[in-house]
Amino acid sequence: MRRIVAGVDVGNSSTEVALAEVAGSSVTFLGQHLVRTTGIKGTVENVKGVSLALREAAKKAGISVEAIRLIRLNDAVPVIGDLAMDLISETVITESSMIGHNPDTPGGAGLAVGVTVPIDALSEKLLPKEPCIAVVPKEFDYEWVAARINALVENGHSIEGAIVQKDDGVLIHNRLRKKMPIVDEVALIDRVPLYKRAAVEVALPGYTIRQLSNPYGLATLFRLDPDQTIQIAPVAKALVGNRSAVVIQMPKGEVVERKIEAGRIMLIGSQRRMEVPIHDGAEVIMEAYGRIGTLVDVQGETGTNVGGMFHALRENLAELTGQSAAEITISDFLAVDAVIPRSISGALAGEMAMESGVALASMVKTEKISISRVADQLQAELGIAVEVGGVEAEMAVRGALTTPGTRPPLVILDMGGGSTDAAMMTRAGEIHSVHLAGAGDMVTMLIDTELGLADRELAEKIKRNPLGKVMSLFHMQLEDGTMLFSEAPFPPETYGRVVIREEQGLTPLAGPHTLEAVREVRRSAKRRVFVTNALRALKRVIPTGNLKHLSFVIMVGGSALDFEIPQMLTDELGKYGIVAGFANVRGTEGPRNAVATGLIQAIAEQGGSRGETGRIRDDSL
Amino acid sequence: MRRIVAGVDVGNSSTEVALAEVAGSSVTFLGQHLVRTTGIKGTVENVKGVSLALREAAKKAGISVEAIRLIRLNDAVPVIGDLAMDLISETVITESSMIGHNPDTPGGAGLAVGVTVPIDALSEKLLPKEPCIAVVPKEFDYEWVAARINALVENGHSIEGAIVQKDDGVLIHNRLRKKMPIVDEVALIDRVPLYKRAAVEVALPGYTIRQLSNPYGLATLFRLDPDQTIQIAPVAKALVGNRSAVVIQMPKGEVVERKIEAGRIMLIGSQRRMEVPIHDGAEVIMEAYGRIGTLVDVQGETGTNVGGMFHALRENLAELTGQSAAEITISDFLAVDAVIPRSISGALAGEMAMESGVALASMVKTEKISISRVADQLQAELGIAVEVGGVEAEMAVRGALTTPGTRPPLVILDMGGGSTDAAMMTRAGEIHSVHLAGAGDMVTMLIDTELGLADRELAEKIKRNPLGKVMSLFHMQLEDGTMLFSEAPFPPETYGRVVIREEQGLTPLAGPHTLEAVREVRRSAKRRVFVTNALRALKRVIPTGNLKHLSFVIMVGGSALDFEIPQMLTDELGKYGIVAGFANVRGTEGPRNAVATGLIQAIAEQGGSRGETGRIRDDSL
Amino acid sequence: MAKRDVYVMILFDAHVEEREWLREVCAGLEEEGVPYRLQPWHEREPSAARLGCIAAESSPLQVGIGLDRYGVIHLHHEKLKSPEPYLRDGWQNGRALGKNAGRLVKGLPLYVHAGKKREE
Amino acid sequence: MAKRDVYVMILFDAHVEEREWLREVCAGLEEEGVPYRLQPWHEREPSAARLGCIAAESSPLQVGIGLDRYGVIHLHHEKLKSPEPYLRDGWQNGRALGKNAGRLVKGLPLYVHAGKKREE
Ligand SMILES: Nc1ncnc2c1ncn2[C@@H]1O[C@H](COP(=O)(O)OP(=O)(O)O)[C@@H](O)[C@H]1O
Ligand SMILES: Nc1ncnc2c1ncn2[C@@H]1O[C@H](COP(=O)(O)OP(=O)(O)O)[C@@H](O)[C@H]1O
Ligand SMILES: [Mg+2]
Ligand SMILES: [Mg+2]
Repeated sequence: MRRIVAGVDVGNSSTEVALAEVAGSSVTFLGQHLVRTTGIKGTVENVKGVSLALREAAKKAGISVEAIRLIRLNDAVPVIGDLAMDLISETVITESSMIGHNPDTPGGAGLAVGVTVPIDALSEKLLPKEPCIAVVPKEFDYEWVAARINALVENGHSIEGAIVQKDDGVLIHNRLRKKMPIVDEVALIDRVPLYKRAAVEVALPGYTIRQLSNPYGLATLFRLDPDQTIQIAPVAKALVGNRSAVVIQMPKGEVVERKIEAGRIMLIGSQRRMEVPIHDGAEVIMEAYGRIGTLVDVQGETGTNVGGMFHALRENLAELTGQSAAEITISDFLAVDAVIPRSISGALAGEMAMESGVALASMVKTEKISISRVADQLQAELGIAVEVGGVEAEMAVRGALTTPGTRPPLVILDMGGGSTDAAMMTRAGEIHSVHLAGAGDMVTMLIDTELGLADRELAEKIKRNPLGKVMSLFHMQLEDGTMLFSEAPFPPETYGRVVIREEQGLTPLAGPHTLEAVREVRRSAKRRVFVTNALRALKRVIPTGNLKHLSFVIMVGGSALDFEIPQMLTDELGKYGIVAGFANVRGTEGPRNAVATGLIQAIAEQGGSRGETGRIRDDSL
Repeated sequence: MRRIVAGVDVGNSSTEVALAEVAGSSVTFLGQHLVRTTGIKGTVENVKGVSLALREAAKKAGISVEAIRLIRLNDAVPVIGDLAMDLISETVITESSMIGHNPDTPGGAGLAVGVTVPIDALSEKLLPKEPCIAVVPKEFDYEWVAARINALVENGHSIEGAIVQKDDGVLIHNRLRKKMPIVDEVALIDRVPLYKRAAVEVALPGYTIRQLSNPYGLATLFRLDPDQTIQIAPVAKALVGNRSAVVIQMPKGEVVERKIEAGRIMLIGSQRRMEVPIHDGAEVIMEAYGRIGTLVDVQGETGTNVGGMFHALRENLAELTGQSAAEITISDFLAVDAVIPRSISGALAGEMAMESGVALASMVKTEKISISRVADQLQAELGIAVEVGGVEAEMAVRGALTTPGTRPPLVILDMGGGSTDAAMMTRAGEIHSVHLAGAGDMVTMLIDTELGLADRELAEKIKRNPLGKVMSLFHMQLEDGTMLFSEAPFPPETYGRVVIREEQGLTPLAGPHTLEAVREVRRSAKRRVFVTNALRALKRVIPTGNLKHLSFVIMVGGSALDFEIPQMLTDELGKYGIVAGFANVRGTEGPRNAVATGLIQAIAEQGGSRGETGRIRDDSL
Repeated sequence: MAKRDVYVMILFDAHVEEREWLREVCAGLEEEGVPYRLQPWHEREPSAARLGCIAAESSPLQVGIGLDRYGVIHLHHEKLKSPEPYLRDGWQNGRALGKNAGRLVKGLPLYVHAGKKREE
Repeated sequence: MAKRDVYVMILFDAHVEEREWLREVCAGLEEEGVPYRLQPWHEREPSAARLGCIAAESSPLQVGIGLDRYGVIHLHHEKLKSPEPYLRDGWQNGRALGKNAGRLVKGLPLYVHAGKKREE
């Protein structure tokens, strides 16, 4: 009996279809297609996407949808994940004691010390005996400012430097007869304390300041005693790495790196409970996780940041699954350290600090997703027999096994958006699977946060594409340092910028990051999520827990399409002697279509020998 | 009584002088100077440098050398250090199974599979049924090659790609009617195995290859069974990150990352002995060091690499100190992980691998350096009274204490070339000091090795200066991303290159490294040596061993002049609440002249109150 | 080439009386540290486009600015080989346009929000 | 600008008969993926310096190459504003010089060992 059948895999992000002609146990694949999943997985809205995918696959195969005799839908795993991220440190400047920023065009270079005096107050006072630093709000024109300073200096005033609100540093400097360092673009100049001793330092291009970032430099300039030096030292520390800076000597001026009360996380395991302060960072948390046996639940200390995080997580998941928040128990989580750029509160020129934080991906078990409703609706709409069957992990393994060069025992890693799923097939055909929190969407979140984008779509683009930097109207530097030569000029909004190189064109990035910095954030986010999760998954799914007892790891799923994630794992798992690479389903499909392909093979096997399809044990459920 | 006196500090690298007028216990500093030490420290050749430095200092002070009444020479600490570095891994290709390199201008893009056939052998054979990859040695001109391939393709040959010795990839590709990937600049083309199945992949600019770096990609292309896939997997792993590659299917072709038999290191301590395999890396070694009590000696397993390393070290030090190698015992060492670029043996196109290695700095106690001979000679030559006195650590602390904003208890870190010395002065004026192996010269060695320069002078320049990249005839990009605009064109040898920005001009770097990569090597070398050693030194020298019990750390010595090392420590030690910065000796001299200044103060104190100068305990001796 | 030979050319309709318009463009270039040369053009009502193109061609840095009598400013680059400017703006944003001219020379990102984009 | 308008200009003494000399220079540029235009110069015995300067000035990419009848090749850039070439070499190293012309356009490091340095 020859008949045309379809395998349909509805995932959280993608719906995939495979079409084949099955005759006994022999299978001829005819076509496949992928669309974005319509609606939330397991709801009848999915039908729209499935119909579309079937139509497109049929078109490619050169058949009509009506020719399909049987559709098999996968029995999706009832786990669902969510993400959260929070700061654990915060930098605060008290009493406007410093300005440390990198305007593109400061004026002059060098070091100056004096008392801050508004530019227009200078002549109204008597000839000051003390050296001054002129404070210049935006109302004053550079010509006027320069003329004023020149006249004052002529009259014996000793003006040593300037703090300027507008981007006028070079303009003023060029018109001065006496050269001095000028820090410009100080947005909140009206908050600069007046009639206080201040030091201004501007380094030459490509250098950083040396005196104001040295506590003893400040002690020398301000003639501080040891106690005052101790008090001002955090200001020096905060200025390390700047090209220009102003330090104002204030009785209580300080830079404080405040630890936010981030609280403790309680891990409830089958063997024991452990409490870890979030401050200890992701590594310590994950290490504790490794020592509590199987995870039963996680809780955050109430009234603290982490308490709030887990509360929000439970609320989100409750809403999504329709359970009550109290019923939700967390079946897995992944904590990852993150570096989060934030504006320093109390800063005068928009200075940023790199704060530390923790990103969390969590996963809960839900009621079984009622895929049968989707099946019924589909059958009604298309008039084709629809059956639900085949555990996802088993189907994925079957599909992945069509990759050349593979055989059991093997592990597949299904790297999707919300979860990293792993399934091990032993030599005897037994399958163990696990579902871990943290996958492609967490990578996107890390990129979004660490680059300070606040734009998930843009972060997703950065994740998926290589970068370039437009160097001139017609040249772009690529990540590997090679130059690309364009015939048409690059548009002005990309000029001089780091850009995302998509097929359809270039997307420029705002922000101060260099190409190397963006690349490093992108790659480290991928490493932190997928290398960590691959190792976690393998250790759990291999019966002995020892990676050296494994030969083959096959990557499938959307994130296996990434242009660098699979190579990272090939490299990393290669160290354990594991052959790891992305799948090439049926020798042609790459890492896509594994489950849909597996579903069709299951049909063929049942239609043929009706043989055993392997016993299933899903460790995470 | 008013008299002019000189303090003279002869170091391994620098000789420093201070001149002052002393009247009772009051001191007026007149001048100072620094020269390179002439000859090895403690030998009479030093006299030349001392005389020069005195003359120059006198000139600056506006006095004649004869006006000096007394010279005091420091009593140098009798420790001496040496450096060594060795590989612990090595990558070897057996049987010419792959080419993985990044020629600037490969031809075409995409993936091809076929049998390797010499370009001139192609027509002599019958029409091959199998697809071929043309192998083109340098004798063949690109016009001829292209014409030949075009003719063969016309006649039904299926030529799918090419491997070319000369830099002709684009030239050939532009003349082909059928487009195909071409890997060029394959230097050792005569070692490419012929009549074997091979795959050629070239990625688009800015991308890396995907199929040949995936084990299952290779399995698909070569129709490999699982066992063959396991065998070829290291080839895929070795190709991760390349823009173009060739893989040739050889029965025994493999890439092996061989561990070199690096042996064990034996740490003999006052409390216990420990053996650590070098393979475990620097962190494990240094951790073991922390658990053996005071170090008595270190030995390397004989017959192994590390044994050889320590043997060579002892020989060097024996020669330098005139002791026998057997007498030499190592009083401190610092192990640091290093990444060492090496040509892969068996490679066909000069491919490099990043091997791992360990760098070691060691230090031995020697006989007391006979500084008195130097003193006698100096006295004879100049006719001025010369006395030796003042333990180096004490003098350095006295000098450093002239930095504004400091008071005991404090620690000075003397960061020189061969050693990092620390001295703690307690509130009671007691001084403890230690001498640790590893300082500026080790940083230079790491830079030299990790960038594959084999040029210590160049590495020293990289250490001391910021970088730039010449972007066009008139523009240079600096480390912070800003652009510098030049009036004269940059010379051709710097065009498009990473350059060292010295005051006297630009030094271009050869090699493939990006500006970011060179910068990262430089900064990480500084961190690995000086952050590590600062923490080691502080823990040893603070009576409680607890960093939180300390307020002030003052950096002196040549490496405290570095444009970023002091800031790294300001930042790092700031985390423990320590005020750390480079000294400003006498409020003017920066981190230089501490010992010379301290010597003069000691004279004044003796001449004045003849008070106690503090009891000395040197922990390391 | 000597310092005097490196500049951005600014051509303006000789009828322009508002010196303030030119001053702001020049200030933008000066703040960026890029030299410029100012030159009036006496032709009958030249367009900003024409002035920008000529300026770019005669500018050793290949970047030219044209300012017409209505205060329209075109920023042009010799390599563009078309009358379309790379950036276009009104005199109100002269400072930003001058800065952008300097940044174009130096290869730095432009302030695009301030100016108007080149239509393509 | 359209593709045909982006090129490195190569001017050669029309008396040069060794096509091989030109072929290698062109091959160097082509391998680097940079278009060029070849043009003979009919003046009486022009120097490589003169040809290089004129080539650079008439080259939309500002990079020009001059080849005299003795096989001396000058690589010039319009911005240099002096008769001194940026690089100079003999026909034996034509390929390297052509590659360097391409690399100068692309902002890539030059093969300096192959060519001779510009005296300053
Ligand atoms: N070309 C690609 N490069 C990198 N990531 C990709 C690519 N295509 C999809 N992804 C990522 O894959 C994830 C979705 O994987 P998928 O397998 O479709 O999920 P699911 O199994 O939940 O439907 C998302 O995080 C998405 O960003
Ligand atoms: N300007 C500088 N920047 C960075 N390092 C420097 C500088 N000047 C000297 N050094 C380094 O200081 C070390 C020598 O320090 P020094 O205090 O002179 O040694 P010693 O005390 O042994 O005489 C060398 O490693 C040298 O590279
Ligand atoms: Mg400015
Ligand atoms: Mg090439």
